[in-house]
Amino acid sequence: MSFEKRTCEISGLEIEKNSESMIKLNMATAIIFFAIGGAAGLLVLLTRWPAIHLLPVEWYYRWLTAHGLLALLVWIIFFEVALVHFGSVTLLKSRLAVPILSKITYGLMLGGTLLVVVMVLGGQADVLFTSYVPLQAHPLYYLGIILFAVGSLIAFIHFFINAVVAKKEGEYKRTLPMVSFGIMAASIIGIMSIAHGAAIYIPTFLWSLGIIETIDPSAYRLVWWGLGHTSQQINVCMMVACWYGIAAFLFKAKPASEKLCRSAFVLYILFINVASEHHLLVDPVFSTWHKIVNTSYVMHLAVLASMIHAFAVPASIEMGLRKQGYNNGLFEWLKKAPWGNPAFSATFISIVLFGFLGGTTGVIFGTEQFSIIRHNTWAITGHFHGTVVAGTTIAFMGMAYFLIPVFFKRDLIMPGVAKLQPFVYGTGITILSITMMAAGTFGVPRRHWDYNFSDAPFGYQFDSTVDIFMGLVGIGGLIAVVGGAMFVFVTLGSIFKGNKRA
Amino acid sequence: MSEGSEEYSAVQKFYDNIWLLLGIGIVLPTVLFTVWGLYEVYTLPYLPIVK
Amino acid sequence: MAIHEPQGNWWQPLSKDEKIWFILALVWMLVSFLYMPIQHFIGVQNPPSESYRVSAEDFEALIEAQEEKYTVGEENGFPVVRPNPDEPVYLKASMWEWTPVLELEKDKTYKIHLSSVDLVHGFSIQPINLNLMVIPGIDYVVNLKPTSSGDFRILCNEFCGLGHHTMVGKINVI
Amino acid sequence: MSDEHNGFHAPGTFVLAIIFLVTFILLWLGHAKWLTDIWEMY
Repeated sequence: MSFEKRTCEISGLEIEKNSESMIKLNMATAIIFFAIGGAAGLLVLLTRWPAIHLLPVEWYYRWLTAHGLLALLVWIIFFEVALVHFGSVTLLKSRLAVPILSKITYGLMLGGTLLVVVMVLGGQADVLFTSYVPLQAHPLYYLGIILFAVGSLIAFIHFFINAVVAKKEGEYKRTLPMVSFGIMAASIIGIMSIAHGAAIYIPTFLWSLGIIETIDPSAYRLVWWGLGHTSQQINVCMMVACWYGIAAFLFKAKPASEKLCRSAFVLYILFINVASEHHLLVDPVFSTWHKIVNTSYVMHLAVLASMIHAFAVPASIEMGLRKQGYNNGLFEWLKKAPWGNPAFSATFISIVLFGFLGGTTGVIFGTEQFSIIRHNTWAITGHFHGTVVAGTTIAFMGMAYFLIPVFFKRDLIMPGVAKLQPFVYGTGITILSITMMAAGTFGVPRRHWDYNFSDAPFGYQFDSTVDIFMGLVGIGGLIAVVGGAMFVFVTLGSIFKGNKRA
Repeated sequence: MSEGSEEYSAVQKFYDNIWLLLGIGIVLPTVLFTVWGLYEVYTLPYLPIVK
Repeated sequence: MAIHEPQGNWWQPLSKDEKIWFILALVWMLVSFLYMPIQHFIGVQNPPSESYRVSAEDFEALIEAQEEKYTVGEENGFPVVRPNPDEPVYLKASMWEWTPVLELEKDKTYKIHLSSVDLVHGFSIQPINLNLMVIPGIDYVVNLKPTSSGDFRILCNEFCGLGHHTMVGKINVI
Repeated sequence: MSDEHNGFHAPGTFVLAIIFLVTFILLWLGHAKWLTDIWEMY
């Protein structure tokens, strides 16, 4: 088949025109929402920092809702839509099968996002990210989420359409390349996740209009987490695909074993979704067997998969660097690795932090009994800042540093800032995540405006160590905000003002 | 199914079948987590109240 | 490369380090997941599994009956209830209070019925940091044995509206 | 390479992985200990 494409001289990739414009659009939109979501995070941070306690109570919860939605959902899913196009078109040297679908996706997601943001900041949806019924928001809030979800669902289905077309036209024979395979796994998880989103948000929307009388709060929690946690598994899967991608682009690295790495992705597809059970471990209603089977027997197979990836990716990088001659001792390859290249440093930081901060604590807090001492404390917030931020977000930052020159045909501006950025951001998030978990260990609740309980009928003071952790969370958060701002300036600056390449 | 002279293992064929993966990836967690969970929600008995 | 299609049969044996790592990871996962069911038999801290449906009216009635029978005093406007360890104990979550204040005896096991009459709340005993969910319309039966004495607080750790941060209850263990 | 499937391809990564596993197990054991500090419940 012939279609309009160009060959990129940096990566050697063949870039098809329709997908190129969609990748650029989704990536730029993602970064803009990252900036807004990060700013919302700063407001939340300054409120929880006891020395400042910036926002009044209603605005704290509104900005917290906005921070969750924008940073956890909007930034990440827009970036993932770009990756879906990258994995199913660019990497398969194919074409965008149905260009209009990509445009519909973009329109629905953007429209949904704007509607949701207006509703939340307009004070019509003080329900937080999870909107547990019977808390109720304005119907337009639910409608906004539904639009966003339908848009992203179309994008994930589009992966399969593109893959079928590519295979039919002979662009690949039988096996997807590893990175595409990972993005395919993420798309399956995405379809599963968003189907649950539809199953819960459409009835909730009707309920907010008064058409349905009640929604069972337990059923809501069950199905909502089929969306809420599963959507985080899309992120995990996409992040791992990015690790493999960067390792391949920078070091021509080959997965040490196709068999092992693909098996790990298949374990994700089959088993990682039931990790949603983590949120229900100390809920009434669900039986011990429902909890144990879904968390233990099944979920641990997905953790095994993560441990395989966590070994396979650095191993492939090590093998690539050893081939380049850095073969002395155990760690010469690590010392001589291209630490000045932000695409590499971000990827490596993402692997290490995801493993040590997010991964270990995720498995531990998700153990049925350990949930008793961690559920809904700030330790949980610390955990997912270790996964979604230190893992996924930093991996996507690395991918952005690599993809912007490829797709926008512009050089990165301020290379010195870009070089430092992953380290600054990584340091900030590490401090933030660890100290949040430490405070949570003492029982500090998440989603809480005033941990001094000054207006409560019975006063309570946490152990005085907690004050130190609360302050450190503030400092770590500020460092992360600086790192995040550096990323936004470098990437948006490069997109609009970077030196043009031929 | 044979293309060229090489033998492919059954697992490799399974991993290359993206539609099968899509099907299992949706059905398995939906049954194990959602359907089972909803069954427990809607069969929960009422509190026996001692008057 | 991971961005190209692998050729031919890629179902090949693993290298030695991969094999060792895979086995170590698998063994550790087995330990971690066998722990959960085993802890139900040998451990004394497990998430309770008994629960029922209950309407807000029925639960309010149970709370009132308990207050009539066992109230021993009052603290900050809340009745202080000293229940009999042999009978069920009821604790109500609502926006934004925990009723009543419970007075429990150390090392006695109580069957505590937790429910909410409006929104989803989070039951968090401090400073021991024991956390459970409270769902409206559901009665969660918790067999609880306080093993330390003193004044304890019940925080709400699930967002329940703008007064969420003032929702603090009390348990005295004597 | 004769030791294609016998030798260690990535010894450095293997050492890092073992450090990770030890951290993981220690953290897990810490939680098992902290769990026994709370009230008895079932």
